[in-house]
Amino acid sequence: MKALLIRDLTLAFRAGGGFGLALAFFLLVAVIVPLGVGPLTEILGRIAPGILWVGALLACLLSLDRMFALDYEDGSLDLLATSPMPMEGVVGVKALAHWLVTGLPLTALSPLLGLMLNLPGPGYPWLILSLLLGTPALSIIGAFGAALVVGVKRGGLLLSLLVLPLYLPTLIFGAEVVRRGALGLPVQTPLLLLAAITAGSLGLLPYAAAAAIRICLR
Amino acid sequence: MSLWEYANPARFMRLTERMLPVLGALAVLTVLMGVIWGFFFTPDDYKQGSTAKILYIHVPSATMAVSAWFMMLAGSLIWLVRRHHVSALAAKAAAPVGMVLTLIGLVTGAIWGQPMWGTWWAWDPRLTSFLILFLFYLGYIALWEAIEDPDTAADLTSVLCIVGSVFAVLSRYAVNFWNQGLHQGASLSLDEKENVSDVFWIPLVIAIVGFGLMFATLVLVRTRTEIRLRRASALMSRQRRA
Amino acid sequence: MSDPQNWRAHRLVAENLSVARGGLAVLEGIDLNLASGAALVLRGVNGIGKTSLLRTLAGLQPPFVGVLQVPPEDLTYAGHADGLKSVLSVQENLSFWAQVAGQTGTGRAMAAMDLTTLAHRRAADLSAGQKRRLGLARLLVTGRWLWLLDEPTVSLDSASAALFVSVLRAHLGQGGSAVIASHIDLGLPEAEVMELTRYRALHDAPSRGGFDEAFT
Amino acid sequence: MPDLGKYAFTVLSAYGATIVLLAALIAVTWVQSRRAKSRLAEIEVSSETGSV
Repeated sequence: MKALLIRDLTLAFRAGGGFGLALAFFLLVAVIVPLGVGPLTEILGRIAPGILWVGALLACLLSLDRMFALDYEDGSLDLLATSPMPMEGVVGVKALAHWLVTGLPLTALSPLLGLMLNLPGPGYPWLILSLLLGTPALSIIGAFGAALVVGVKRGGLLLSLLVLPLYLPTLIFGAEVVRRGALGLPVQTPLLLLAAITAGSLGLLPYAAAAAIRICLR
Repeated sequence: MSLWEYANPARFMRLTERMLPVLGALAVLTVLMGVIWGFFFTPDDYKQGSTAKILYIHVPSATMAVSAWFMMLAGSLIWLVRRHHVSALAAKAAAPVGMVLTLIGLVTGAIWGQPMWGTWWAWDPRLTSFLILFLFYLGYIALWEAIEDPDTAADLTSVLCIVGSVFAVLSRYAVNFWNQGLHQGASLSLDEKENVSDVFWIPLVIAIVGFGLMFATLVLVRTRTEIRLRRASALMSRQRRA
Repeated sequence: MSDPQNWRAHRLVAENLSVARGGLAVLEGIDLNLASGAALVLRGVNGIGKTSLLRTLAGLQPPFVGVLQVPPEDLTYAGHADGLKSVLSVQENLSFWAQVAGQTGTGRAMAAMDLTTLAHRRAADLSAGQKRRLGLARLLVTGRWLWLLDEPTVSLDSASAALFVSVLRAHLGQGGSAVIASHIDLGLPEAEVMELTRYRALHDAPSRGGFDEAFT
Repeated sequence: MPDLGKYAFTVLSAYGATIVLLAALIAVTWVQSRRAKSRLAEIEVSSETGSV
């Protein structure tokens, strides 16, 4: 398990691994939206929670199709499936690696983008906390989607179509935490619901994703 | 003879061959009866005026749009547990029907809301939930289309249907939560059935039954189509090998 | 766990095995009984189902019909693709698969497949034959009893092929076993040869799902 | 025809949209069913020995 995590992280950081793409995309969203919406700080501050969460979600989506497809093409997935490692563990490790190279850096970068979008002061801790709690769900839900389209050539667009609806509850509660936090309202309910979605996804989706991969390899 | 024997394609074809004309005729009859009764012979609502007549198409299609997903879920579970091909194909056949009914629910809902909201689209929680349901249907159908091997496609779409059901329910609650306080009272609730009197209620029930029968008819026809295509491709691959 | 001490007791048994591709049986009635130290070579024209049979034995796809008994977690599969990452070095690729299999040490495997001098070269910079040798070295580092090999000598020159056969023979000598799909003669006279043409599924073999019956 | 009052356009467009969508669904279902039928018939004939 550890070996797989280290290999995936190494691959992500080596040339062509795609680390930083998601971050650059996230940054791009924060630049593009004000250019489209206009520079009024008041409006930007109001929509900042939503933009930051939508940006993080799309950035996560960007690198999902590589998660299993590359290993499928070069035969590694066959070899992992016949190895003593349980497929659920493989899925979990892959999702963890995805989170470490996208979700976690996105969370770290988010306060800076919040600044650029004029997010009100009280919102920052909730922004970081909600992303920290919510991005693991994005990674594991994404792993499930990627597992479904493993055998499909050029499955990128299909993957987005499958995964985006599954992302909606996470998005709604995550953005709600930040919006309420920014307005100084109590955030407990959406925060707990967000945590519940993450916990539930982490607990159950590895089994569904592993089943999907086994089906694809048949 | 157990019910499961109808999962044999040939037996299913023979049974539905006899059933379809009756079912189809019943469906046309009840749909027309419910809708015509509702459209021509019900009074206007004291609050909503003649827009209440949209009820007789909106509510049945919305009801069946959700029921269709549940039927697909049942079909997927039966396929995963008992490996009956007809069950998987019935789920596949139901998806486009469910999607169109969802679309009808969305369009009629938006049109109904227009005079109240003053706009063609409002992010009313109910409409938003249906929009999300529509996306789930799209994804499910797209996954069926994308995978070549039929058994693999059946397996993967079944897994998607189960996981999707959980997330669809979550989305429903998330949307309710997200929208609270945005339209406070100003929005038209499409859910004011409590004070609907019998005058409206009876034709509505007939229309719902009619839409249900229509759904069943369409799904049966489409399942038969899918079964024929499966047999055709099975024969094809045999010929190719011979 | 895989310890060559226990290999003598291992056995691969298949009874009346049918193998399917795309829901249609391609091979049927296969009986196998592979003892420790034995090798089996699968022969047959392209498309007869060699790969499907190997993938079934590997547990990647379920048997269409029949019973299959394989010592759990004591096999390794080598398909057409070698499972190499082009940006990782020979050494890194190999030690990854060793760790996945719960083993350590890659030196012996690299020496056996004549890769030691290439240890720090990236897999992207290897020739096709060198890649294949790396893929076969992976078999050694996993330390599994049963090797399931799909055309292992493709893109190997005759010297490398001979090297591979000697490695395979050493594996058999230790009590290991192998099932090999191969077009060409490997120069492994002790291996039993199985001609798959005999097991080709009949034209009217039943397919999955009961679509064999006409509807009218 | 009942008097639909000021909402005539609203009500009629809802019914119209429904009829169009349902008609399209039924038409597509019918065409697909016809096509599958003729395709299968063709293949059944060409593989006389095909049915067991």
